[in-house]
Amino acid sequence: MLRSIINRLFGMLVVMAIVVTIVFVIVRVTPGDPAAVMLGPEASAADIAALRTKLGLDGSILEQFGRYVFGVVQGDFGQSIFLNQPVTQALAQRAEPTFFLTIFSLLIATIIALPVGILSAYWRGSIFDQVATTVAMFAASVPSFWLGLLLMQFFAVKLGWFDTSGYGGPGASLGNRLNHLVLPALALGLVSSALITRFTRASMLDVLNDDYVRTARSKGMSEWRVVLKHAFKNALIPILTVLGLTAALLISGAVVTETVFGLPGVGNLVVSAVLRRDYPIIQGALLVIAGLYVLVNFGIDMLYLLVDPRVRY
Amino acid sequence: MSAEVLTPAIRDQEPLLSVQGLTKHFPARNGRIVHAVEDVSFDVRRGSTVGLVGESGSGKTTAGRSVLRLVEPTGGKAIFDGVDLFALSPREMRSYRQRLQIVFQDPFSSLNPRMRIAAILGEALDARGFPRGKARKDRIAELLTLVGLSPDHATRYPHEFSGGQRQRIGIARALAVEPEFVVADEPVSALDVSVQAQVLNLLGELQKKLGLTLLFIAHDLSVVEYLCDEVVVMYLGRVMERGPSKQVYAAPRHPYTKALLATAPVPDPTRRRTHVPLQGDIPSPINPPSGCVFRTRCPEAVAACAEIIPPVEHVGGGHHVACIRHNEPIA
Amino acid sequence: QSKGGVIDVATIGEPPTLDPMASTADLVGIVTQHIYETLYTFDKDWGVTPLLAAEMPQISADGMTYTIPLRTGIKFHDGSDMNSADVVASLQRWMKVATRGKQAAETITAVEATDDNTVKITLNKPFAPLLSLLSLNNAAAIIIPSENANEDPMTKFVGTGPYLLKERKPDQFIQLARFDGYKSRDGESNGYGGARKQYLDEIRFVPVPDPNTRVEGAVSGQFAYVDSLPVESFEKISGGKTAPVLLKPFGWPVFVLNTKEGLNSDIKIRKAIQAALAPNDMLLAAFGSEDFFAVDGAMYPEGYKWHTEAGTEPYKPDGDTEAAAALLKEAGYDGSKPLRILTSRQYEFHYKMAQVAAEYLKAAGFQVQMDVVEWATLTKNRTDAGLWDIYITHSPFLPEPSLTGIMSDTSPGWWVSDKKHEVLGAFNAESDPAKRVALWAAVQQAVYDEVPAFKVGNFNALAAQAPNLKGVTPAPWPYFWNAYIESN
Amino acid sequence: MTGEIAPDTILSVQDLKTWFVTKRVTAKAVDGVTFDLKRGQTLAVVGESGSGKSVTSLSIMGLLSKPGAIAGGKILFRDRKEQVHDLAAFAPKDFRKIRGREIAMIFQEPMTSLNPLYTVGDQIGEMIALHEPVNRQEARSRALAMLKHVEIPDAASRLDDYPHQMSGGMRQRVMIAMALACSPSLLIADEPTTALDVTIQAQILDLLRRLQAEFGMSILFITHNLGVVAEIAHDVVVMYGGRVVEQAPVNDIFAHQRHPYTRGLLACTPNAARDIDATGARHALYSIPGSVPPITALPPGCAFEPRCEFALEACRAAPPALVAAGRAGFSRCIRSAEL
Amino acid sequence: MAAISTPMQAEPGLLSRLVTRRTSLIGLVILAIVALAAILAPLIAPYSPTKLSIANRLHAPSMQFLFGTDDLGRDVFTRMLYAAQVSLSVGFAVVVLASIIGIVLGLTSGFFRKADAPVSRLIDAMMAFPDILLAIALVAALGASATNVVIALGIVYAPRLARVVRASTLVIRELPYVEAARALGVPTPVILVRHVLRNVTSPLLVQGTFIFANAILAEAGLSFLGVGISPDIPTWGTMISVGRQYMDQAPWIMMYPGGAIVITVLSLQLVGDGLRDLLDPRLAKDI
Ligand SMILES: Nc1ncnc2c1ncn2[C@@H]1O[C@H](COP(=O)(O)OP(=O)(O)OP(=O)(O)O)[C@@H](O)[C@H]1O
Ligand SMILES: Nc1ncnc2c1ncn2[C@@H]1O[C@H](COP(=O)(O)OP(=O)(O)OP(=O)(O)O)[C@@H](O)[C@H]1O
Ligand SMILES: [Mg+2]
Ligand SMILES: [Mg+2]
Ligand code: NI
Repeated sequence: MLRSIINRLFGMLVVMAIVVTIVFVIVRVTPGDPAAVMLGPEASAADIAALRTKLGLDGSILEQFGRYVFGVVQGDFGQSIFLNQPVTQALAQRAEPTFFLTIFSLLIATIIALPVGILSAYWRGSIFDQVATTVAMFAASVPSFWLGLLLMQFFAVKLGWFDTSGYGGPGASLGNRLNHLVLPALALGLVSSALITRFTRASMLDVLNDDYVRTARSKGMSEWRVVLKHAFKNALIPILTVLGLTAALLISGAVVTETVFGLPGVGNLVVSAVLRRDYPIIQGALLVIAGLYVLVNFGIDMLYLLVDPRVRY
Repeated sequence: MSAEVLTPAIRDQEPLLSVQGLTKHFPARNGRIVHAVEDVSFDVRRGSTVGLVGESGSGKTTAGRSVLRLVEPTGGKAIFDGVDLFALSPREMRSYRQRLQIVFQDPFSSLNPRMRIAAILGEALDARGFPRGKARKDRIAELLTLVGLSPDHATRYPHEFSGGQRQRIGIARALAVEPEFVVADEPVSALDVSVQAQVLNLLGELQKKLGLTLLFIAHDLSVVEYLCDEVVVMYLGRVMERGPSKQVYAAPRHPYTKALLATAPVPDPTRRRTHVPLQGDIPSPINPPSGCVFRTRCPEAVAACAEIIPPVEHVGGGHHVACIRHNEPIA
Repeated sequence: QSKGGVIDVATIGEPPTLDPMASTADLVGIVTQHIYETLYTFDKDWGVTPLLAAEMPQISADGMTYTIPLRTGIKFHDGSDMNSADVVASLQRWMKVATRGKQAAETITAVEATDDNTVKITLNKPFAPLLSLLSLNNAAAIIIPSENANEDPMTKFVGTGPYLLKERKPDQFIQLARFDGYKSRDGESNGYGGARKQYLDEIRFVPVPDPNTRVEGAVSGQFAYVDSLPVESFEKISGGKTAPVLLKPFGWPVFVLNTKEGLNSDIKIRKAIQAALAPNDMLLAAFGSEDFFAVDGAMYPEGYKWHTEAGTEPYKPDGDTEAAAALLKEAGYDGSKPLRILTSRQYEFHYKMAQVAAEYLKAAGFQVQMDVVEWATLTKNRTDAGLWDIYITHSPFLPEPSLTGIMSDTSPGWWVSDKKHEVLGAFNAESDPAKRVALWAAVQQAVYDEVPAFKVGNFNALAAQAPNLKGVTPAPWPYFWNAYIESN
Repeated sequence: MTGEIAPDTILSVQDLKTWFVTKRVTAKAVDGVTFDLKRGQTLAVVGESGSGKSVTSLSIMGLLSKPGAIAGGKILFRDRKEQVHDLAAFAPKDFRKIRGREIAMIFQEPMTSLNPLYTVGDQIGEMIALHEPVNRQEARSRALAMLKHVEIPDAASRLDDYPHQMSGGMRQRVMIAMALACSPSLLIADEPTTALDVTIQAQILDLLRRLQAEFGMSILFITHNLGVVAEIAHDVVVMYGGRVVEQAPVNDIFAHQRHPYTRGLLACTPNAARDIDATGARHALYSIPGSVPPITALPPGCAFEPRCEFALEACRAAPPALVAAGRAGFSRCIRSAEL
Repeated sequence: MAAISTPMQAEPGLLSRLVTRRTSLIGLVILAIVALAAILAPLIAPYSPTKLSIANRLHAPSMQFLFGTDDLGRDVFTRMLYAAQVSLSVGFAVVVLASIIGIVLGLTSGFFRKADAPVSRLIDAMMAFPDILLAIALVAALGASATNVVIALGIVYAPRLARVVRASTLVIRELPYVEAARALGVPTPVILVRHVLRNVTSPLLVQGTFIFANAILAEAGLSFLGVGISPDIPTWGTMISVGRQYMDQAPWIMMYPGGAIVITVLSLQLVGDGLRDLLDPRLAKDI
């Protein structure tokens, strides 16, 4: 078992190596010059060239790649061109809102999705099922930014319950900061609850048809116990995978939502970095997010070990 | 009811196929090995039917597929008509393919659901370069008639047929290339009892009509006794006993064969079995027992059984046994 | 007017740097002018007035030597005193690092300290814009401690301004706090000049890059001051918790033409473009209502001393499609080569003007190709003459006309001609302000004759301000010394 | 709590109809099934795939899944207190008192019928805890005792195994242990040996026979293998197309079939003693022509009529009734007397 | 059973079975209407989608302008019709591109054991990027244009399809009919196309429908962030992104295209769901 964990870890490294390469390639073929942006509208070509040299943007692509990989391996993602600080620091500073946003929306999504999914699978074809499925499908069809805009318009602008944007000023309390996450988390959570609901329903349907559920019933236990103890625990295994996937989707959603709500998170950072041609930031963020995703998946694989006795790598 | 008498297979000819020391290992998790087939040898005479029986997981299917090189064997030889099939390059093997065919167990997954019957049979005809046009249409009709279907079934899709009919189509596909040798892998186990007999009769008929040589894989001992001239009994990848059906059934020499015959349920309430000779389960082929693989369940095992792998010995009349105690008189 | 209070100011984004020498971006200037100070600055009439200098310089008769007396007792944020050595080091850094400094460096032969509190600048020819260059807050000639002057990029943000940098969280806020050691000039405040009062305890600049989010923020009253709002949200803001502030006029959108390569190297084509464009529709589409723009061909609007109508006849508010078509024909344009308009959506009004312009250009017979790219790409691509024929930008009305982009031979557009050099040279060499106004008319005439760029008109800027925030003077680069919270 | 049921009978299914009604079709999966099961005896239900065996057993357990529902008939069951219930009229929650405690069930697929996430000890213990007031410890020791009953070698160490760690035969033993944990009076076994090898099948059959002697429960044994029937049954019910075509004591059925279908079934299984003569010549097997019709397209008359060599015009008109035939049996054939 | 006429309908009358499901029918009808509107746009649109008319800017919906006008005086209804053309074509093109890449990758890794590990790792790596983020980076890299958005989204969604194809291929590869073909000596490419590819169409169809829906949403997201299709090409996404500034004064500019997205994506999901229920044997077994 230890050996297979090591195997998986190795596989993870291979995936990360590919990720690093993909990231580098994508970012470096991008047109647009960070030096020109930094120097402002009236900079001269010579100034720009000088800055490029200083930023290490010269040399062949291969050289740049070599330097980059060398840095990454040492945990050095480079220096943000625009922000003039190490990429790791820039990312760390923005991790909090993204982290909480992801967690909250995942929580909201799960709290809505699991019960609804379970019940609509159980009452398959009932009015409840039809309504729940339709609502879920509706939620999955709404662009999250659009929902965010509507929520902002209503709760923040009309009712004034929340700030429209930002993440509190300097020294804002944690509570104050988290207050800024209510609307974005709601927008994201609602949209992603749809996916989890549908998936929960599907895997419950699957499991409810399994033989051991029939066995459980034949033992004379209550339906509720059949559903929760015997069916749901089995359905949970594929649902775990989807939760991992949703976490990735949420980061995607966060990119747009953070922009709508002006949250100083990683997503926002990436979008502005794209506009600012801040290569190291884009690389670093893509790398960290992809790395997190790979890690989350690894974690989920490990969770399987706990939940599912059949899995022995 | 008048039964048609079918001529039994021509005996005592050179074997069409001679399997020698066939071994197949599959890789398993964590670098371990599944010993699916281990040093299996048997001959199949031209025009005869050889039955391959054994419990689930004993390597029957793998042996059959290895001979056709549908899985690449790990070792051994399969001398077919004087040529070792295992020594052929993939390209050379292509030209042998149509001489050896296979019929599968599951009548549902053995036909591509998206192809019409004509296309399924046509694919087989293509394989031997059959020309297109009217001749092909006639040939398809002929094949369908041969297996007891109607020529106008050619335009239908597999899901429009019952299990028995599908099995007939599978047989027609195998026969389309006019093979000399057919592996029939449990062709009737998935069928309803009332249809099994139809398919068995068809196989018997075809064999006679076309002079086919048949390797018939089965679970069901009574079917093998009925259909096969010779029988090979396998257990955990190895041959326990083989020989002419009559002899093996009448006087089994290996404890495993005896146990199998004793446990097979017979539709006769007056002959109820009183004791169960075999205890326990078939061990894992990943680490089979040392020595005789059967010893862990063998009612007659002695300490020596764990020491040596019993050689397959000839006990007369083509009857072979792999048991160190086969000469001892046993109660 | 009491001390105290903290304000949040929403800005259009995160400044790329807090080193105002290193950037000409308006945003950098807005934020850093609170931290650093220059020797001179502008009063409310855009006249140059001393800031860290004790008074206006003594200019030698030949206009080649500037002797600048410094104020004494000025402290840097790190507690050290400012002296002439710091000023010399800072100006030298400026000439090396800042684009405007480099421009000035061409005429500057020496910067030296004559004593502890006097600095002398020697030129190789008269150069009238020098004082304006020293006064501007972007690519600014800020004064920093000499020991920091060797740094590039700058890592210690130490200035003499009324507010010092307390904390910066990129993309979250830049927190400035009152500098207790600040020594204000005496007397009244006058524009950027005169006394600077430090009522507020803290000023926080919060980047809100999305204009709509800024609007929402303004409406919901989340910020004390919101900069750079889309003018069309005027009404919406009026209904909200902060009051709209219209800065009228703020600046001018401009279509810069590539005189170096491609279609627009032919002056006839440039003339055709000049005739084809219809500023009226372009501005209306871009700014929504006449309240927010003015159709005006003069390069400086009325109210500026530089205002003149000289040469503006070709500027036709509704365009002259026929004249343009005729010019095109004369130029022998066959429509096979597209006119490439390079623009971005960073500023939505650029893009809208481009869309309307494209329609008018097509009507005149042009084949038009719109290259809508990100601002970052635009700033890169515009430096490559092979990539574009027109690019769109805008500028505030700079206090010194010669600082305008097209006046530089090397800035994208690359307008170079004998006529230009003649009129601009005369303008730059003249140091008498009155005479310079007359000379400017000739420059404007040349711009209209040779069409290196097309000025679309004047536009207003919208900001929003909390009702209890007082003492903020509307300005293109808003500043918050002198501002205070009115307690009720 | 009604019903006519003989005193020695524990289960009496009377004209049971279980239909699957959808918008498009009505599948009469069970359409008039009648049989009696005597106390302490084994009744085998044989029939080919799709003949309605499983649906019958699920109807008895109240485990039908949508859209299946009982459309008519009675399922009279005598519980331990000698009370007779009509299970066909039970509400879902009434079944909870019956299942596990009075009637237990084992299924065809030992591989999938146990919950993969719980140990076998937990699953047997759960059955006990559901019906009897025991604490964890007791449940566990009872589970262990049951494992020993079903002859699992080294039972104590297997108690904490997960199902996937066991072979098919072992799992089926666990299923049996679980089913018998609360000593039900009726055990329904739906093809419990079909998925197993012959050697294992023999072990399981043997085990069931011995447990029956020990626990005294009645067994409703579903299979399609006539050999197995001969091994284990006291009485036999033959089903075809959702109907009972013949019921008789086991010896009678094999000796003398009163329905052409039963006769055909027996004739078509190869039997070397019968089908190969002394010279080694092989006779063609008897075969029933055609194939089993889909349940949704049964002929209007006798379901077997299209394949029957004895069919008459009258067979086509209406389904024949189940009539007494032979010593103690019934047959659904108008010519049963002639056979 | 009646003989069936076209080979694509080996699953007999997929369409006809689909329309018997109420929800799928609703989805199909909406889709048909949207598609028809898109195709017939030049015929039914009352105005030009590109011609500016500054004088008419920000007209509220009225009889003259059904859905009002936008900031440059263009008729929103007209633009929505043309936007449907672009949004649907983008979505469809993404599906086609993703399918091509996905099929190649999926078949390769599913059928050839040697290729499985490297290709699977590549797929894993690509799946590690959140879709919008990867799309943004790709569009930024390639330059913002409709073609590049399609390419970027195609690349983003290809791994998902590849996984579906791979999973099905792994199953089909082991099926007896594939083995039968091998036993007959049918060449591998033929087996791949005739036996494997044909039988992965069902899961591909289901997944493709959902990717179609996702692609429309993603395109809107990209355009909203300003890194998508050039805003002078009307798509629902670009329309919202322009309309956002006028959310207050002229909510119709963003409301109608937003509604169009919701409805179209919803109907695609309804159809996809229906298809899955019909084609996915796991769920089909109890219908
Ligand atoms: N492709 C494979 N990879 C790994 N192991 C395999 C593979 N095919 C078969 N095996 C293993 O090889 C052994 C023999 O299998 P095989 O299918 O030949 O048995 P069989 O006698 O045909 O059984 P059955 O009666 O169930 O068909 C089994 O343990 C099986 O799990
Ligand atoms: N949920 C269902 N919906 C519709 N028809 C069903 C359903 N369950 C069973 N049937 C039908 O009822 C008929 C009888 O099925 P049943 O499972 O009882 O057969 P069986 O005799 O147990 O067969 P097998 O030997 O294959 O287990 C079959 O034709 C089957 O298709
Ligand atoms: Mg097999
Ligand atoms: Mg059944
Ligand atoms: Ni006879």
